[in-house]
Amino acid sequence: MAPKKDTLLDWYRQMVLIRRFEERCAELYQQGLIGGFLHLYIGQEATGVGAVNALREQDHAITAYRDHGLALARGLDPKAVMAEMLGKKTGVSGGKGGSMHLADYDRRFWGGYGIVGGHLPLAAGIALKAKYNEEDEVVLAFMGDGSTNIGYFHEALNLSAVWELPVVWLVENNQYGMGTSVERASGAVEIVNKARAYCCGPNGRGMKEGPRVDGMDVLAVYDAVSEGIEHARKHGPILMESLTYRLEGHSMGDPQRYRTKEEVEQFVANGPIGRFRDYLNEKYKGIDPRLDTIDQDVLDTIDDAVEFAKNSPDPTYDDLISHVYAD
Amino acid sequence: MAPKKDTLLDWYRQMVLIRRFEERCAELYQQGLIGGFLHLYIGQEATGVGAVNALREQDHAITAYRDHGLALARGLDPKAVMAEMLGKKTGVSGGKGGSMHLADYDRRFWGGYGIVGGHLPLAAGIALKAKYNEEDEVVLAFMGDGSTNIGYFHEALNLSAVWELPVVWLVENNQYGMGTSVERASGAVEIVNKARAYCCGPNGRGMKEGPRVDGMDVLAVYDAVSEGIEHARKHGPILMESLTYRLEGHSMGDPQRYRTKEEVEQFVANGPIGRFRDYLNEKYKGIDPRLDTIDQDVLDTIDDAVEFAKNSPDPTYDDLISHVYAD
Amino acid sequence: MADRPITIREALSAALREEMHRDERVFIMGEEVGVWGGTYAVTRGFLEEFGEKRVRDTPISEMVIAGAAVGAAMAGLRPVAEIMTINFAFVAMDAIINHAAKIHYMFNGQFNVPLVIRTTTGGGKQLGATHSHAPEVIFAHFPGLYVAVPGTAYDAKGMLKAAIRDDNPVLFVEHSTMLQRRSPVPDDDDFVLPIGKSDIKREGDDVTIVTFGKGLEWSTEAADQLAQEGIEAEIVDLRWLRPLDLEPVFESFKKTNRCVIVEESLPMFNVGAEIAAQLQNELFDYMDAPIKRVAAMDLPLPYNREIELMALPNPQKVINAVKEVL
Amino acid sequence: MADRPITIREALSAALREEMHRDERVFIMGEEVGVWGGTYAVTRGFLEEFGEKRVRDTPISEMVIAGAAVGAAMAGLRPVAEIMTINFAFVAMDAIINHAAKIHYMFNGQFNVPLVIRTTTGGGKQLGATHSHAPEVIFAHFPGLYVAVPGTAYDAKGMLKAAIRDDNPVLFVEHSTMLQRRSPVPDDDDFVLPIGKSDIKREGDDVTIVTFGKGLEWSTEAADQLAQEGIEAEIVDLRWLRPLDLEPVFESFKKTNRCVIVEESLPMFNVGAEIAAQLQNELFDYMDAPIKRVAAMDLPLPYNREIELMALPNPQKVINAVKEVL
Ligand SMILES: Cc1ncc(C[n+]2csc(CCOP(=O)(O)OP(=O)(O)O)c2C)c(N)n1
Ligand SMILES: Cc1ncc(C[n+]2csc(CCOP(=O)(O)OP(=O)(O)O)c2C)c(N)n1
Ligand SMILES: [Mg+2]
Ligand SMILES: [Mg+2]
Repeated sequence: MAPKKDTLLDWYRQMVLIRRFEERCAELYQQGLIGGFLHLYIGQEATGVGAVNALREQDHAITAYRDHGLALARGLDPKAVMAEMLGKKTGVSGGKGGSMHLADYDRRFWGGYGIVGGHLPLAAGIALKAKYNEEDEVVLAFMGDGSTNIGYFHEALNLSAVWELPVVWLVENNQYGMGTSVERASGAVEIVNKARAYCCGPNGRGMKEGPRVDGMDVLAVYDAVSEGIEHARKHGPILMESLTYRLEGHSMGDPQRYRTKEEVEQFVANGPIGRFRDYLNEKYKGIDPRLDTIDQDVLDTIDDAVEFAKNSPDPTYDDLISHVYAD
Repeated sequence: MAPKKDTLLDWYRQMVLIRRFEERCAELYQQGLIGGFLHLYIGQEATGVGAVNALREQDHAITAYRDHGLALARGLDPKAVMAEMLGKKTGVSGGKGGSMHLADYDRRFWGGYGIVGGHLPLAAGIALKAKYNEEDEVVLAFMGDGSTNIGYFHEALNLSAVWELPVVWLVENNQYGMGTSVERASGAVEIVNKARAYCCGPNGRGMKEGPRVDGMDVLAVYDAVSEGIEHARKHGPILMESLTYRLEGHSMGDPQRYRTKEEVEQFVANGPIGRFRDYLNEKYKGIDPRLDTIDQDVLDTIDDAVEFAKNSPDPTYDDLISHVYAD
Repeated sequence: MADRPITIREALSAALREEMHRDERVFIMGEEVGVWGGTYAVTRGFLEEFGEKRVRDTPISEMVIAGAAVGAAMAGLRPVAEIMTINFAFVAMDAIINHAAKIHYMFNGQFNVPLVIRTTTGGGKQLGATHSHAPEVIFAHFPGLYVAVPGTAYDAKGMLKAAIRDDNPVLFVEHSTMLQRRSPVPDDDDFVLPIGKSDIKREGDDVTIVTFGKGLEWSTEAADQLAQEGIEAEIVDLRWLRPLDLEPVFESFKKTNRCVIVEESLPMFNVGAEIAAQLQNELFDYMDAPIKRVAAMDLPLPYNREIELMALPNPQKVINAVKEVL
Repeated sequence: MADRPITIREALSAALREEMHRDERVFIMGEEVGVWGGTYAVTRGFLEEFGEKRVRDTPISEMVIAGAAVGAAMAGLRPVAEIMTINFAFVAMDAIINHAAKIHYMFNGQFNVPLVIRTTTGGGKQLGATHSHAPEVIFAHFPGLYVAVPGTAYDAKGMLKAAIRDDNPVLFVEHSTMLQRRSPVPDDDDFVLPIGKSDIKREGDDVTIVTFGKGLEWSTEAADQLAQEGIEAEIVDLRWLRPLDLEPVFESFKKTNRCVIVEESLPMFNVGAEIAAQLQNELFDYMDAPIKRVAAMDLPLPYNREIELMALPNPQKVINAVKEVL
């Protein structure tokens, strides 16, 4: 079912929101208002928005530390997300998590995690819950290309195959893990090929090798992940790959010796937002002013978020010592 | 180059030696002279003997805890191996290692390791040494089917592919990891398929998917591993699989609820030693008495080994406290 | 409901079985828990009783055993994950320390992790350097996790039930050579012990012995022998390394003014160190003698039985230490 | 050869560079050590200088980084493996504890493991619960491994060179917030410090402060302030947690009779516990006051800067502890 116009405009809004939100974060980082690591999602918006919007309300999402884009796409309040970036008590994780650890229980957004691959077993476990309770829920687990080389990946994908868990394993292949390109880090350079290590058990049970989708095309991602979710619901896990690109450094202060300016510029020129805007302009003649309005609205949203975050209180000593254990 | 008669007879001797040696070990275990875990290799002799004999002197072998057969095939002195089983000072590991930790530096037999998969990175590291020093050496790394599901496997095989290390990864698929059959533990039931996760990088670099060889046929194993070694020398890693069967329990005291007596009996009837003896009798008419002599010699060898082991001293307090650190 | 003498193995089985009957969300996952019946036979018959859904054999994949259990717990189930022995918990260390123990805090309480990781510990079985660890202390180092170290059937049952009912991750450490120890246990589905409470296992006025797990066996034997010489040792069984309850230790020390800590851990940076440090800090004025520690020797354990036993604590070493402080 | 003030980062680079020139068998492997130049820029320029053979970027695979380095070391190379930060060492824990530390013993000395694992430690950078560990103590718990925790450029260089030349596995722990600290270092290719020697970093008669790593910074600042009040602290820098050299601590304590231990570790089962326990045991008659410990609070570190700093030690906390024991 092709998405409606309003839906497409909302995706556009989400993509622009992510982009502007992160640009503002980079500024706030320079000003010292955001600390720690800051991993920007800029360039990967089509992947995040296309994939997350393929989720149904009851489905789950989980990812690594490069999580702002996915959190916003999943509908987390930009105010609370920005407050978390600034470490405020009103942040989604009470200011204790920071940029890498955004989560929202109510939206089934299980967080950002900083240990590469560490969240993949969690995804399997969440999917097990759905299967155990016979609930129609799917887990969409995002991960970077680099993380597919760690032991966690292997164990989590294998378990999901053996137990036929409803997981869509989605590799955001942005071509580098920090400064190491895929072909310098991975035996298989087509990451979806790794599915073959988890297929096929009795009656063809196991991991489906999904497509390598153009991760700069939000519609393509949406379609592919939608199909992936259908597959996961009915048959079990699938591994798919979104070919994308990180336009900024790995985190703030990356010397970027591992790639050329020209390489980056080529991707800037073909960025996902511009492409989608062209598509919308093509499809809906005369829509451009409406897109401008969205652009403006997004800026207002972000101003509000920053304002909210700045005016929010820091957590206190009581917060520091709370939630070490559940009571 | 087809092996000569003497070679074949020597393989026969090795296989019988392993079998009788372990039968004796089982007795000594019942008598309380061997302690700890005792993982018998009975049923897998053709794999060990075929594979180890494909090694050249300069090559390396490493394995998990099910290591008696490989140690003996690699030419470790049965006396010193038996002494290790009994925990004596004269044992290959000074009585500190025991059954699971046989090793011999001089024979490039890097040991028996008890943590499932833990030795696989070591194999990669040993191969790296060869490559680093531009030496024509190959590492033959044995592992069980069950160990291919642990993170170590993934990381070690991937690294060997990316760095093009001279390793033959040989899975001894005896169909169970303890009580868990391959199809209950592994997404891929043809374990060699897992090679596809490590292939192919730039210029086809990566893991070669090797054959699934009849692990009950010592000649087939020898041929396949010989080719594997050639491949590893020239091109880098290869993953291969030997289809075999463990006729005894996982270790002593295995209730074996996971398989039927009928299943076991079927493999007993087609055991590797009987098959090889039939082959020899077929190929060399009138050889049977010579095989009987070998059988008898082996028993003498083992008697000597047990005698030696029993008469050897226990390690002392000084041994206990030595080699915690190298000096 | 009368107490019945049962073994620690039976106590553990009973606790698991009762909690699985009580709460549908409780399930077991791990290597060989199902078809095999548990490497230490604790879950024998469970597959038949509860079925494959609730008794889940896993591949040899400790990282995902622990990690998937964390995810399932966050999502609302109550997994009892088994790591066959604590020697294999190093492979799962990140999942335990960085995930099980941190998630509740890191996301400001949004997710609970009601998880029990059962495992067996201990040397003395001729399994050599990599298979003879008793490293409970390094897990207890980290906040966010509880660490249970029962030494009797009574405690094993009451503590395991408490662990399963609690909303926090618990590393539940059973000693592989104590599973046949027998003691009376209430035959009561609601027999649950509090989390983080030490227990006086024996009363005495002359010296305080603080211990846990296997140490309880050595200490009890030592105390029996000491009693024949007229020396009355009070034994405080910690039962939990986290939360660590030292109140009974302090109370006892105020009376005895002398203390020996007994544990199977390695001798450096161990449980005894913490207790000695806290005692001298809290009760400086009560110290009549240095606090002594009995632990394993500072080396990997060897296979050979003779020398392995030399490296481990035993009742005689406890007696010697007690005599040093008297 | 005169001493030159350089940073810890420069000291580490120099040590690595010199040892790589001296010995062909020494090579570097780890994540981002090559093209990137090291996440903390310690190996910047090394790829250009030594080539891909000796400066080896790896996949994100800590288990095999540590494990392959063990194998290479057993086979005769001398790897310097880098685990980007100690937070990621939990994933490699089994390779470090069960393999690096055990192999020499388990095979009765047949194989040496001349391996250095470099890593950075420490909180205080707003990285949150999983990225702010300072868990050196849990590695030091295990025999078979050495654990280095330098706090000055001088020590960093001399200790790293010693670690590379030694035939044992060494976990070499650098503090991520101290890399810019500067001190004079001999410009000498054969400047090598002994393994397992503590060092008196400041002399004083009133109190002994025992510390290491980042604690040295806090303790020095505290001692400076205390000096202004006429309190002279003696600072013993452990430098190594294994081998642990407490002789200088004992000597100092005999003089001061008072001791504070300062570390970034979590507060329970930490380094201070061991030292306090040993002090009361060895020098019971010299104790004029309880031994105090300053450590991080017993919780995972949060992201927010204000509360993160509350949880960590600082000079004021050291001063307070010193005043308690005086
Ligand atoms: C276990 C572990 N090792 C190393 C790191 C350091 N690290 C953080 S991000 C990263 C690169 C990950 O690359 P990829 O998976 O491709 O994700 P991307 O950053 O490209 O989104 C590394 C090595 C870590 N966080 N965890
Ligand atoms: C990390 C780890 N987990 C669990 C174990 C316990 N264990 C020992 S052998 C074994 C089964 C291994 O099966 P496989 O690899 O097929 O080898 P086989 O015993 O069949 O030779 C298990 C689970 C272990 N030693 N190490
Ligand atoms: Mg990437
Ligand atoms: Mg097997």
